[in-house]
Amino acid sequence: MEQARTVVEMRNITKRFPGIVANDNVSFTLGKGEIHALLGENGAGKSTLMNILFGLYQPEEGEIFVNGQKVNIDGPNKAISLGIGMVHQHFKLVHPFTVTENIILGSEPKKWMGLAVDRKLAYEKVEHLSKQYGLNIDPYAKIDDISVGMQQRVEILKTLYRGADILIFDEPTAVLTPQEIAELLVIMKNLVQQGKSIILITHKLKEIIAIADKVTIVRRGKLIDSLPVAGTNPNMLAEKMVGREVSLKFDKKEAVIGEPVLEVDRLVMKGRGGRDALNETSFVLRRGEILGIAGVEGNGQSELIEALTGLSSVAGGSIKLAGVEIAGMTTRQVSEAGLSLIPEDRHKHGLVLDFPVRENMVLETYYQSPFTQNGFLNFTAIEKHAERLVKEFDVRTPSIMTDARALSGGNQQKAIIAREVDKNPEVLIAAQPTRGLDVGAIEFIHKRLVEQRDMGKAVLLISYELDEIMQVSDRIAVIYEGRIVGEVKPSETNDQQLGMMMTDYKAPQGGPDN
Amino acid sequence: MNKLIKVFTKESAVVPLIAIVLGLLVGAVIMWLGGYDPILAYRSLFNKVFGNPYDFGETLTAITPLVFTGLSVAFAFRTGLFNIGAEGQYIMGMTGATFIGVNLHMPWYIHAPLAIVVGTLIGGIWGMIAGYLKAARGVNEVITTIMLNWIALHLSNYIVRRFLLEEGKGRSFMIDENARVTIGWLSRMLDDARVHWGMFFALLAVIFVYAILFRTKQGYELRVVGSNADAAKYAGINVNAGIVKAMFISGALAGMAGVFQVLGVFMNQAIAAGTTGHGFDGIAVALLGGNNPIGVLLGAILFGTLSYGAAGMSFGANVPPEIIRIVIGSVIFFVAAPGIIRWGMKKFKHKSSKGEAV
Amino acid sequence: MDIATLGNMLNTALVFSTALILAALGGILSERSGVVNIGLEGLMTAGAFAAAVSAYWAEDAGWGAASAWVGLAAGALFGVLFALIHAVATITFRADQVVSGIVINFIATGSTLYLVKQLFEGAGETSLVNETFHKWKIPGLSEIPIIGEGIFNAYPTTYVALILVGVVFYVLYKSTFGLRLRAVGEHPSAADTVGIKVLRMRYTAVLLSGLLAGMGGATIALTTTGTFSHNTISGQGFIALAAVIFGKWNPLGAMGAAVFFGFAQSINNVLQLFDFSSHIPSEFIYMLPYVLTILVLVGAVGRARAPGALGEPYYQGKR
Amino acid sequence: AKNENKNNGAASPGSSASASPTASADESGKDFKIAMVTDVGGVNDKSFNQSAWEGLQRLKKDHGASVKYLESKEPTNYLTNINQFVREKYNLTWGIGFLMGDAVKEAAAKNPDAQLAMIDNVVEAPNVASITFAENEGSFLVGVVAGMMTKSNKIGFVGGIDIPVIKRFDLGFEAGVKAVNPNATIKKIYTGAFDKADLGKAAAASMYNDGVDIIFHASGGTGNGVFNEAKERNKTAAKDKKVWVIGVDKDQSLEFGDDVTLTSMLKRVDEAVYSISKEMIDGKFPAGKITTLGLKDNAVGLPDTSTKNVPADVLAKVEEYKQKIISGEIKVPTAQ
Ligand SMILES: Nc1ncnc2c1ncn2[C@@H]1O[C@H](COP(=O)(O)OP(=O)(O)OP(=O)(O)O)[C@@H](O)[C@H]1O
Ligand SMILES: Nc1ncnc2c1ncn2[C@@H]1O[C@H](COP(=O)(O)OP(=O)(O)OP(=O)(O)O)[C@@H](O)[C@H]1O
Ligand SMILES: [Mg+2]
Ligand SMILES: [Mg+2]
Repeated sequence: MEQARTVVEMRNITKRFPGIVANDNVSFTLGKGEIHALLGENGAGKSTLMNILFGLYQPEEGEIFVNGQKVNIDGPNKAISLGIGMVHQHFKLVHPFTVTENIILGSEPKKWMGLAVDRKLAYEKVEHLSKQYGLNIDPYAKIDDISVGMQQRVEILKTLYRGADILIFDEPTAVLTPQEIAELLVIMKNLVQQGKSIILITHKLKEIIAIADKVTIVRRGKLIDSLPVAGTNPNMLAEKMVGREVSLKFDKKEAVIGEPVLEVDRLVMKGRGGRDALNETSFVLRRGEILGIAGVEGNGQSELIEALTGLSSVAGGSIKLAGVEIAGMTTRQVSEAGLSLIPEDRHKHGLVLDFPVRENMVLETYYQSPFTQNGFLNFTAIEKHAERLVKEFDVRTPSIMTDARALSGGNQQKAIIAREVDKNPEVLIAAQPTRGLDVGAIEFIHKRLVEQRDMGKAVLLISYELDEIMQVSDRIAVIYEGRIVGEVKPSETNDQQLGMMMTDYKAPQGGPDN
Repeated sequence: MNKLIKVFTKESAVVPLIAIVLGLLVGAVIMWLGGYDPILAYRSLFNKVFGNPYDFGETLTAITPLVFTGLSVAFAFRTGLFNIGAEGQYIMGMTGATFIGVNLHMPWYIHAPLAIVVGTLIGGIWGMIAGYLKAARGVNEVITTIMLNWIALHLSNYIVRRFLLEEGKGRSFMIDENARVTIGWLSRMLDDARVHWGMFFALLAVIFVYAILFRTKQGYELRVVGSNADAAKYAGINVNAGIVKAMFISGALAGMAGVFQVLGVFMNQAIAAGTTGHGFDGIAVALLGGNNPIGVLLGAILFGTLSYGAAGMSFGANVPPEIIRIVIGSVIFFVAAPGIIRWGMKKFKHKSSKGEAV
Repeated sequence: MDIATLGNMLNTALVFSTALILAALGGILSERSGVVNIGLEGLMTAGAFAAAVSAYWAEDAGWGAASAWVGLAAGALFGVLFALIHAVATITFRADQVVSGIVINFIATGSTLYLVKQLFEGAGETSLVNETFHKWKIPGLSEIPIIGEGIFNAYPTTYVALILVGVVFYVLYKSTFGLRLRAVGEHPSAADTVGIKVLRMRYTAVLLSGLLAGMGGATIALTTTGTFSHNTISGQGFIALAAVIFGKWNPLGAMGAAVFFGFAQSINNVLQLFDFSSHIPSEFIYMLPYVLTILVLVGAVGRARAPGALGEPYYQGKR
Repeated sequence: AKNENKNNGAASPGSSASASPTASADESGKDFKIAMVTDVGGVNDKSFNQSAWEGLQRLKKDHGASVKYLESKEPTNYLTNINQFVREKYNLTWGIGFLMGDAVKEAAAKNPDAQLAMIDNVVEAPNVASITFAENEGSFLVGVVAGMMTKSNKIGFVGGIDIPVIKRFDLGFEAGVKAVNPNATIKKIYTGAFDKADLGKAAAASMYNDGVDIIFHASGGTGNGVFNEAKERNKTAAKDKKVWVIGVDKDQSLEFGDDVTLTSMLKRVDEAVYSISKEMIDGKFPAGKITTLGLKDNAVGLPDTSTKNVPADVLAKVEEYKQKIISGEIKVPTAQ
């Protein structure tokens, strides 16, 4: 690697939002051909800093230099023309559009004197680019129909299509499977070899150690340190990030396993397009254990959740909760029978964002005494309940009257967990409970899950993140194409083996070439 | 209580006030450009409304249906539904009340309440049709309510003609004395203005809607459905039933507007060529009131006062009464886009601080 | 019912549908960009007013047959003017789009009538325009059975509307502008991050919707009434809005919905002329178009999917 | 001051038709305030409201009375608008249009000292003068014209809403046609509205397509569409395929031209308003009386301009029937 020439320099950037300084005099330098990690807790200001570099926000103070020139990045257009591309934390894809349409959007190849989009040329270009970088994307597919991993590749292609030399990845691995992560890391290495420079935001310290050249750490908007990765270790990074010592090793007592409480037997459910989303899925969950469901996204996990919670009806099979058949019950009946769900999508399914915390805390129990008396809501009881949960679960909110929308992701998640755990369920289903959260928040949530287990409850953990599954579960069931294809103990397996089970690995597949 | 207080907190009280002033100013400028005397016009408007007991009473009567239709639209909005059909529900409510009022003969303590209940129910059912079609078939309620408005108009004309017609009058028979809800003593106090119990029902409806929405389990459910239907489903709330219920209540409220127009004002139902617009005005009132029951009440008062006073403007200052629609439109505009007012205030402050510096 | 009747019904239906098609196209453009437009009624009112007034003036000034075209242009222009209010309120000041639409309806009805009274000595209606549009028979094509009489002997505005359906379809689905417009309506921040000026696109779309809806209103004044008064536009804007949704935000779909509606209206007249149906109470016949619309919607499979960002004001950096 | 005129004086378009010479102006009405309240159609409805207002304006011109109107925006306004004038001590307040009946009755009962008058409806009260018209008689005569002049033997009637007044037009017309041409068929369409020109146009199109060559409309603004369709057809039609419209209330040939307007069924609301108001000024207000104005009063009938399109022999026939109706030899039906 050549001696790093500076391609981006951000000097003394300050950006304020109402009531908060998101970036406080932060400086940041990116060298050519470098992979530079940006690390910090939720809300530390990482995305904000990068959004400034990409022209989405204007800083109150500070200067930006690109390739040695002082620039004023007043919008994404300017950033793009400077060769900056960004893969956003929340993908910026138009779902009803095809892959190609998304990629060319804004700089379309034209025909007929610019009157029409030259689709043929566009598809060719995308196909070519996809080959060049080994991304393997179907240019004709609709975004709606492709996996999250593929969607991310579309985002990457978008930047490459625009000729970006400086690529910003904002938490690109939060939503990916282990295989996809491995592939992404390869792709990134590939990119720097082709002369690109990369800024990588991630909460996963392992990834930083594995791939980054430098790391910059921010905390509460302030720059803490910027140092070469060589010579650091995860513990040291974590400590710099949170400002205190964190134990990355997750300790839990041996599980005391009791009788079966959730018995799922040959569950069948039709998915979209008539194919079986659940194909005779069977497993048993016992008291006092955490069963992790490992699997690549889209292998029936969502359908399994819908079936268990009564959100969708099943085509066959049985679900017994503490001996009672719950297949065919309504969501409410299932909930009353003792099943709680921490849903995967907290914004869409877990909360009413425009309601205050107070009212979100009784979303499933509002109709029960003491929250409702004679048809009227009892706000004293509701408030007391909310105050207690906020305190017990350390939900950081200005007050219980604050709208849920205003809470940070981590605190929103804590609120949901508080609500679900407090229902004192027999079975707690946790779907992707820590997606996008920082190490501190993750630690908190994992502890709560184990606490439930230790109280003799049963926990079903559904996650696409192998690390999480391996750390938290007492037993792991692997789901593949709607079927449980194997069960293992975390202590008796490893990433590789699990990864193979998850993809029903039979023969080597043509991965990205390098 | 908190919500009540919220209504009167600084920002939310000041912006509407400025909006009203600005709206009146817009009207004044237009009148002035048209060669009218805006001051005389507004004075005439004020006089028309507050100048004598009769007109004051009639203003109350004009406000009453707007409170109901405003609540109707606001209620639906709160539950995530856009009810453009208050107009049709109003007409159906009217027809229900007329039917009972004309065809039955009972003591007043049964007759009037029965007419109110039946009219209200029919309005509710009319709203429920749109709710049902949305819940069961996914048909957008905006289209169905628009269509149902026209269907209601013609259907009620048919019912009046076929079952209720007083030959040669082009309207139904007068309703039974016992079905009327006029308030004799108050009416006499107000120089025979057609005041009726409907306005007290309107106030009750404000409280009722407020209580339902923010105080009851039912309202909580409906608001969850309105704010995030997916979350409602995950929370075990029956979203489809919620939609149907919400449209029933919304329709019933609009129906009540029609009920009291028959039982308190007209005492009959005419074969109508078109709709009265109370339902559409209800949309404006709901929006003026920020879809909050108390806001709706205030919005209806403003709307009703201006509309009723418009005749005074045209009488006293010869101003075409259409001007008042511009005024109302402008007020809503400024209420809806508080950004404009804030932007204006900022500019203003900026300027004056600059002035000081110089 | 013979063949000729069918052609005649189609012809009548198209007269009725033309304004709906134009306004619905406007609605589609606006809503595809993410801006709800329930102000179509008001925009049509503005268009009808301007058309009636300026065609009358043009006629007075001796412009002859060109007067109607002047009226059409003026209607379009006035529609744009009122749409500008909607655009400023909803796009720049992020006012609630439904509220702003209602405001447009209020201000349009109020101000046009006020202006009529100012311009016509206190009259509530503009003076009659004689130089309105007249039907054009397309030689050759008009000889085809049914559709010849049905489609190719129509007002020029009908041809304009049908051509515009094609144009809008092409623009939406084939052109760069359309791709960007749809992106803005589905996911504005995605569009923003690839350098598309979201607000500018929305302005363009809303102003175009004013143009088209204004033309729609003008059509009614220049082919049907010849004047403008308080009831020249009475509900057509809302029907056009229904056509937008019914047609699933697709120009061809909206055209289908508008023609369907026009057809249902003309059935209604034909029914009154036949003996077998003359016993049906007329009220039920009047209801027919509306009932049919609901029935078709109930029978139609698949829910309409509104543009993803419809109704949401755009803030840069909003998640 | 400019605006004062708008309401109180300036002739509205088309009002000059029946104005009497200004030379005869006297000041007998100087101290009298006379007002009218329109129904929701508004003062420019090209129909009875407008006609009534023309009558009042003529009264002002001829006799110096001060006149004023209020338009009702919705039915609740009927009573409040009337009361506005009654409270302002107007000498006479007119309720124009059938729909105002109940409101006039109510106001009259509550204000026994006030003088009110009513067009198109009967209000039995000691202080109200009620004026109705025998529309069926006039319609009979235009029916005679249509029956004699149709070439296709198919004649159309376009009604607004199916209410008693419109039924009178309908039945009178039908009787007239049948009297002279028993073989003619009459097609009827009620559009269900008085203010939807598009429905009028569609209805006319269906009729003309069906072979109808003359349409009589009694549908207010909806009729604009009928005229529009007829004009459109006559633009391109061969001479022998020409279609006609028979106008209503006013001489509609003045607005829509005589190339489509065969004749009109005049209903002289202006005359009635003018003369009854004058009687009030002269102290001869027909309080409590019901006046039905028909052919004998020249309050309904054909305008003079009919000679343009209606041949003399037909007009002669019309005159013959007119006499028969006046003499009572022919009874024109009013309702079924
Ligand atoms: N558009 C905005 N308006 C107001 N405040 C904002 C906005 N965007 C970010 N913030 C604030 O700025 C702070 C930094 O946010 P940012 O999204 O940059 O954090 P982050 O480091 O990317 O967090 P995460 O790891 O969760 O992605 C947050 O605490 C938030 O309060
Ligand atoms: N558009 C916005 N307007 C105002 N405040 C915002 C906005 N977007 C975010 N915030 C603020 O940002 C803070 C954190 O939001 P953010 O979504 O960055 O949280 P997070 O911890 O990064 O969680 P996530 O996992 O959802 O990214 C909240 O306190 C919220 O008030
Ligand atoms: Mg975040
Ligand atoms: Mg971030």
